[in-house]
Amino acid sequence: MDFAFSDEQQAFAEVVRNLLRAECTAAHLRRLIDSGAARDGDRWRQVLDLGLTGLMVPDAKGGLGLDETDFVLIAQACGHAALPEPLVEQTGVVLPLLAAIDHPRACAWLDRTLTGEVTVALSHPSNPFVADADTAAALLLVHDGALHLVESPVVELIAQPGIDPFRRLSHVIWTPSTHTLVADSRTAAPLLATALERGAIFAAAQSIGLAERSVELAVDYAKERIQFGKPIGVNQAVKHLLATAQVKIEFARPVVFAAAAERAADNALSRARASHAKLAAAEAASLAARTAIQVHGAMGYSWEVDVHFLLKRALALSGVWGDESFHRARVRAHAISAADIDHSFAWTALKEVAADAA
Amino acid sequence: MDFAFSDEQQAFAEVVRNLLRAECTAAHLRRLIDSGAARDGDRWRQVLDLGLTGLMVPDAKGGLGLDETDFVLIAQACGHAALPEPLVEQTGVVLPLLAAIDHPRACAWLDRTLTGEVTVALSHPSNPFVADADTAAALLLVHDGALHLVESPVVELIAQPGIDPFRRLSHVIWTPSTHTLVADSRTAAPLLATALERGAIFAAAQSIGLAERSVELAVDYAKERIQFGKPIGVNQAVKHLLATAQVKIEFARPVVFAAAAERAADNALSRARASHAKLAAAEAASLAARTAIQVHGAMGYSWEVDVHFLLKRALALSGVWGDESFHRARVRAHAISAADIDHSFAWTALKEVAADAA
Amino acid sequence: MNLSFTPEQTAFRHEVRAWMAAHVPADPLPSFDTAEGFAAHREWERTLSQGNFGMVTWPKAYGGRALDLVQWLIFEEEYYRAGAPGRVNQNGIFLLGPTLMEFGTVEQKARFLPAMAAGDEIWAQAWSEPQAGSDLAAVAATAVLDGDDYVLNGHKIWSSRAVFADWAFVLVRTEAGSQRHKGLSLLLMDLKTPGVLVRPIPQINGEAGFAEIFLENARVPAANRLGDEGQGWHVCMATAGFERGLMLRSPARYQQAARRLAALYVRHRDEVDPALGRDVAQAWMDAEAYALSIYSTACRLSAGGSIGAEASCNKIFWSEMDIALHQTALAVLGPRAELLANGPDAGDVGDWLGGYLFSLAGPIYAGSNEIQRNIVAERLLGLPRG
Amino acid sequence: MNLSFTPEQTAFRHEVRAWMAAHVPADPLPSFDTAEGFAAHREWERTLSQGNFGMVTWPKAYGGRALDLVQWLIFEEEYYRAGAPGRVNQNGIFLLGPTLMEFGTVEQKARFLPAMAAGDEIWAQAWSEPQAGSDLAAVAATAVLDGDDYVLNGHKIWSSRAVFADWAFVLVRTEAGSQRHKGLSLLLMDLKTPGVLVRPIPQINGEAGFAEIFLENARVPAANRLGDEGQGWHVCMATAGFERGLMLRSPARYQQAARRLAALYVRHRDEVDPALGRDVAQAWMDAEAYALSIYSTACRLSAGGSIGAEASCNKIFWSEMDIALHQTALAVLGPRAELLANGPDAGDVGDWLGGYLFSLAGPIYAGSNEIQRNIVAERLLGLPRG
Repeated sequence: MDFAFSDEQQAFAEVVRNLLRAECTAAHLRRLIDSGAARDGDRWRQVLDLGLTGLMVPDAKGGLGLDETDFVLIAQACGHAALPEPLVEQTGVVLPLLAAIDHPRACAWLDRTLTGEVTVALSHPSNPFVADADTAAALLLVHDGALHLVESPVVELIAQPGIDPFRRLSHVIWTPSTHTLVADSRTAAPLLATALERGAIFAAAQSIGLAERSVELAVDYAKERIQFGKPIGVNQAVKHLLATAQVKIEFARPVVFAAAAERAADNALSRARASHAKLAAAEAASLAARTAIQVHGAMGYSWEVDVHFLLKRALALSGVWGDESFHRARVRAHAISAADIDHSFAWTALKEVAADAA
Repeated sequence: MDFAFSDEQQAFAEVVRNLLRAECTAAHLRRLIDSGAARDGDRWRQVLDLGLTGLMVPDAKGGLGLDETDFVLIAQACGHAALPEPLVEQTGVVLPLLAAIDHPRACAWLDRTLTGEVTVALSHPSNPFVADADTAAALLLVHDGALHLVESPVVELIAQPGIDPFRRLSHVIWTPSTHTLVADSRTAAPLLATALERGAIFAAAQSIGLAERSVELAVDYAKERIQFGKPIGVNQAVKHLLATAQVKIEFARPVVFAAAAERAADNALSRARASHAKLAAAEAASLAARTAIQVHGAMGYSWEVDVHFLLKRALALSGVWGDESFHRARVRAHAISAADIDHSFAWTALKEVAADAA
Repeated sequence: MNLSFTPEQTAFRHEVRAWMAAHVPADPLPSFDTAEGFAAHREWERTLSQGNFGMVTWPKAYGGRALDLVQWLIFEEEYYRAGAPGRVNQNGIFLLGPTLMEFGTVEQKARFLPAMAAGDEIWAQAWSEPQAGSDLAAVAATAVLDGDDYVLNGHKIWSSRAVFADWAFVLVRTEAGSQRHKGLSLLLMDLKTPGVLVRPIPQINGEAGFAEIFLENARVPAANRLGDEGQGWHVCMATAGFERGLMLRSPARYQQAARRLAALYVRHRDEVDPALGRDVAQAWMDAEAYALSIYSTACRLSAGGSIGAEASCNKIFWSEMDIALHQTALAVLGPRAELLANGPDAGDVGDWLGGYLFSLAGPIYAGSNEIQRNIVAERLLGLPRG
Repeated sequence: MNLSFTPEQTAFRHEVRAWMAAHVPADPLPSFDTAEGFAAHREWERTLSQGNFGMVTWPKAYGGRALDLVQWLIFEEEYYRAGAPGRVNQNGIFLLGPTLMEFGTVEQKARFLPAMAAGDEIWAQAWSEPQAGSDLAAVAATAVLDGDDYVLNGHKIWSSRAVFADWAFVLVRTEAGSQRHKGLSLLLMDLKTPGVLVRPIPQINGEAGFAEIFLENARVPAANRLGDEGQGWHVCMATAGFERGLMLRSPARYQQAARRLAALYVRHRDEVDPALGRDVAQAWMDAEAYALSIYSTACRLSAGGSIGAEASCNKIFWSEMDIALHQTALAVLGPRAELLANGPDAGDVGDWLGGYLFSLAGPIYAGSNEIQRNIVAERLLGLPRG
């Protein structure tokens, strides 16, 4: 039982944080919006240069062979910065999925994504639209449960404007064929299931980052903004709003970390945990962003203050990789399906140890 | 459209309030507990002397011929005082029910209850136990949907200790017979349905009174209690807790009054309204009592402070005459059953006017 | 107590319903925080006025019908039921109008009220300043009397709709060196006055719903002062009372929203968490509770009563209800909640998202809910000011 | 990060489980706020101690096993899983014990800790006074040195379990005329000392869970002062840190309660609002979140880290979770929720009602949640004190 990140894991995350602190400020975000571009090419190049894309790809396939616990702090950092580029989905979901598909075309595209030369977008059954399809060189698409790998020139994209200015969503029109097939439905099912768990856990990690940033912005403002001759942060009402948001964060964060650590177990508890992580982190991000807006007053409702970037990303992430209804149903089923037997954290662990020993 | 009580209605309620302010203080409640008696005979005699028992009994049967709007403020006053004696159920539910039963034995017992000589307890299918059966001279009991009127000496009562020291609950063991029958199931059904609506509305009215009293006690304490050199009521945290409770009350009270006014319409809206009143008032009473305990600090958790009487009555009332699940189901059914048609307050009223005109 | 409507009230309802059916634009107008939308909404105000529906509670002399508050609520119910456009002139007709009737001179009323009811002059409120938000008494903008004019200098901000509006009611310090609530006055200012610079501030949705107003030696006739000199705070507090009172947030708005939410839920019931049914029912209850409370207050006011700190309860309640209701809608929409209403595959998502964003402003504007809770605690419950 | 248990940890769990299965009383003990129940709970403490389970994290010299915090959590999980009795000596073993280890002299530790772990001496906390609740620094009880003794005078209140306890740790003012946090000391006082009068205060449930303590020239040896003279505030704050830390509210308590709630819901699922399933799932999530957070903190502390204002987050979280969880249970029980557990027709109502009442004390004791939110805002987030 060790609930701590290794020095290496922390150092990795710190490198990403430092890069994003320098290259993904609110000023950068505003410039990107004004430019109309999907990505900040300079920043994306620097992110790729960190060599993180293959973090969760096995050594044998050219990656670092690490797992969810090695990436969860990085995903949190990306949420904190509201990073527009698709590092989290590429590294945390798409590349490990590509690596798990035993097909020459998947291998070839994996190699190209590992170098950062291109990105591949994933159309997952959980998500009605595809994120970042317009900048991807190829798409992983699902038809009748089977996975197809299709190059971008042969699909038609219908843009779906959403609330987050940095999430570019598309509806994809395409034609499956035997040439595009890379995994039949039986093979694809567990891969897609794992992708969902990872998508949910890393969306949750990003949401924690968003929540933390929201509270930071609000605290900074509450210390500076003077009303009635004092900083507004001296008011108990302001203090208690922010303390309540912070408590939400404190009891969502360890759930997200645990979900990352337990993902590989791939059992009923690990899935309930991922759902719990997604729900708790989404709630923390939503509450923290709303609280930050409230603390900023009219400023908070303006485009000039940065909180709205966080609010909008939080809104977008709360519905992808399983919405509230989906995740609540999974948790409820787990919580009540065996109410009379041991099924909580420590007790389940014990059962598994016992089962292993048997 | 007139949402005001008449001068007469207000005067009636004020008479009750004045009596209870004098005769139903916390000191009286404590004395009653110490005595172990079910009722304060002196107080009950004074309450009966007000001549209110027959308020909702038709003129022709010896009552005042008034309706729910004439009694709702009185029920609220009884809640405010946490009155132990069963005025609300007798006047608001049992006597009108007795008066509606067309049977000579019911008439005879109605006459005796109208004088205040005796009380009659009601075992309603909504309530698993009978309140105040141990002091009643007779009981209205239900068997296979039919109403029976049974004299106390021939029933066996098994006391069911509950949280409210002033609610004496019993499980009743008895034998129905043709002699005890006063209304067959077809006749009884609408009478019992009406009793449920009235029980729910007047429980809601009492809950409003309990909630108001809780806030009053907390405000008084917050003005007097000094910590850190100031009354604790200067703290925004205390202010906002109490303001939040008060808002709950303000938006439950008019619902209860409307439920009383609409009861006679006996339609889908009036039933949804009664359920809404019960839910909103129970929530207000629970929140206000909890807030009052919190504001009192450790004092609030002691028997010495009066808030616990209010908390316990609120707890008891929240489950009788339809619990939370029952009332939420009724409201939900109404809210969604015809989501595309007009079914809110004013619009429904319009439809009925239109229907009357047609 | 009688909650049914009189035949006269019902007849009026039918009249409004019929007129709305004939006049409400079939398609929603563009947002009034855009130039095109503002013009379209101004046109709608004129249409309303031509139907004699500009502001039905006002005296006939000012373009109204002298109806009572219950009739006003009936009007609003039919207005929302018909899906009629938002009132671009709400700051004028709901806030400044009643204030003018209470404090204005005969000349001021005649000059401003009919044009307001007719939609010919759209008003913005110019009270807040960068350093005077919740703490409105910190207002620093000055107005110095010079002949028959005040000369205004200062910086106003968070002025809704000022980008396209015609006039503004401005809170300024008319007594040099005065402190806090003293020495303030309220002036009625043509936004085309030389020395007035209006700069749009994009809102969270990117639209220019706010503006800041720079005043550089802008001249406003002294005759346009509303109320006595130095009485500006008193006049403003009366306006704030109207704002929190019965006008700005009609119950019908929430009853209509709760009904739309129920319809949305029914369409998606099989796909979503059954517990959302409880939230949908709660939205219905909240909207009904708000309606009943407002009817109750309207009856009390009609009978000569007054509204005090209870208005702060209203503000807290509707703003929190509005957020909860929209959150429930977004939960029902699930993964489609992030779509903008005008997208190709938006389907029935509607503008719940936009409504949600707007709802987040509710606990802030018209006096933050923190301030409102202070008011409830101190003025309604009598807790000490500290 | 590795959330599985080591073979040693699992072996320890099995040892605790087996011991508990053999020793936990079959029927619940009477409430320890009654004389009979107190005696039964003291006996249980002795049984625990005989099994060498009195306080497993303590050094062996004081009756412990020198186990780490993760093992402590495992112990607690098995303790709650077995339905073992509440710890009547919690103020001693969880609060005073760690404080003694940090501030006590060698003699004090040897004198008090083994007797505490053995259940031979049950401790009460005597800090609050009628005018010093949230504002603990307003303590007025005095202790004047006279020879080798302090002579105590004053009035303590809200002292849990003091009615039947043996000893109390008392916060007093040892420097005459000192103000606020200065001049206070913490003394260890035998409750049988002449001049000590303990008067029970009935709690909301009618039981004498509280007491007030009147001190009239009660003599306490100076050797029983814990920490330096005048350092009482500092010592108390350390104790409060332990109170809010990992000891007082084990996650296992809530995991066990959430599981019982789920079982209750499953039994009544067909009769109740389906939305209650969401609340039941939320209770499971909250209990798990609390457990994960505490495990995370335990690992951090074991690795040499410290716990600061996060402990206030814990206090807020468990106290609010506890109320919500019990409210859900009462909603499931519906009309039977008002029944006391021992009634003839109580069926499976259990003691959810008693648990609910007790949960209402959660946001009050060990520092009210209002105070805790101030701490989170000021110390964790860095907001100004004002």
